[in-house]
Amino acid sequence: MKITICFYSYFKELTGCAQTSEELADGSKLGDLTAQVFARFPKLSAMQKSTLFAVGVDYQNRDFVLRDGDEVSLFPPVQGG
Amino acid sequence: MKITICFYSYFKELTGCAQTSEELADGSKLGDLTAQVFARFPKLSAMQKSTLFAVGVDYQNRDFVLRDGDEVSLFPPVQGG
Amino acid sequence: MKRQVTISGEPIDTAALAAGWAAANDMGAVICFLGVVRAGEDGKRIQALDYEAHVRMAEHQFHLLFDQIEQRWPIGSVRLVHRIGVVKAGEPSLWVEVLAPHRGEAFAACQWLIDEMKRVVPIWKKPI
Amino acid sequence: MKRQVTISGEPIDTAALAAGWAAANDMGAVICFLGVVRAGEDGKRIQALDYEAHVRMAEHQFHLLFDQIEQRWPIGSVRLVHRIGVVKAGEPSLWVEVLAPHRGEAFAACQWLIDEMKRVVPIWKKPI
Repeated sequence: MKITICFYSYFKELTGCAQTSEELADGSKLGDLTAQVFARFPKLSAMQKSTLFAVGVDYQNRDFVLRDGDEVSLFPPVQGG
Repeated sequence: MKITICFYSYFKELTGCAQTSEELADGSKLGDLTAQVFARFPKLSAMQKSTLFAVGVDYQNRDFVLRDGDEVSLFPPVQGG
Repeated sequence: MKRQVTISGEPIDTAALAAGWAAANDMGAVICFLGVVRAGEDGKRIQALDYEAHVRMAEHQFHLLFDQIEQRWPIGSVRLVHRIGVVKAGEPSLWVEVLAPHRGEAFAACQWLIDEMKRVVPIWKKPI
Repeated sequence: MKRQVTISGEPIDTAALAAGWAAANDMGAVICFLGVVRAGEDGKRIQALDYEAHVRMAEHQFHLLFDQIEQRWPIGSVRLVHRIGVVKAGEPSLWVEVLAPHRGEAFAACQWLIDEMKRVVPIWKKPI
């Protein structure tokens, strides 16, 4: 299945892109995807501990089971206001 | 010496007036004045415990030494807002 | 700290007061509190509240509170308007505006000011 | 509870927002918080902040926060406007307005909303 990945804030600079995609086996979890993403973008990998993950418009943890077409967002701590 | 006394809120209804005056011996304290006022207005006397006292624009306690021409205010707990 | 107190029988002009926010000089937080007369309280219906103040003393007591705010928090400005006389249900009786570098001190000072006002500032109200 | 979220690149029209206070239906307390971009922070001077948002997610997260407010406090209305894009120093980036029967719950809900927003709502800023 194909998953779209969006980066926000300075994660775009660390990866050099605002959006990309990954191919994953059916039944893969969010943690599988992020492992693939961090392996592909070493600069982003340094930020692993503080990275926030969302699928669609909701936060999810690494055990969340992805479905084809899901949009996953990775971003640093938020700072609105 | 002559002291002006002002009543506020429902104290005006309890005394029947917004303002009155008392004659006191020089060196009298706020407590002496209020004793005279409570003796004169029995309905007000029932409110003694919750009455607030000011001389001019400042709160004062019963030991405050009055001076001729002072304006003393007696009123119930405040409730602005 | 800039400070301003108005105790007046005039309606509170919130639009004009809100327009003043443009003047905030490097203040990151503006808190504005509006106290509005409620038609119903404790199951009773009222048409209005009639506010009475010992005006000179109230102004002085507000300034004493501002002195304390100035000592406790880094506040840029406090403006307060209290309407007196008859204020109909639905209309504001109190406007408090606090400008500060950050929101924590703005919220703290604003809440403290309102709490203390209800303890020491000689203003009373009567339901109509 | 009435609720409204606006995330937009348009300047925040505080006068128009303040005009809406007239509609407070038997709410005794209106709290309004305005977050303004500061020219100086931590000794650095900035011209502006460039705000970026994951807009759909931010709107959804605000509504989740509103759901929680609704469960915790008796609030009549929450309106929130967050500006995105370049916001110059001295201009507001955030407007939060809470209407409630009494001031305690209005202050509590407003402060909680801003704190939580800074924890979960996907908006970021970059100094310019």
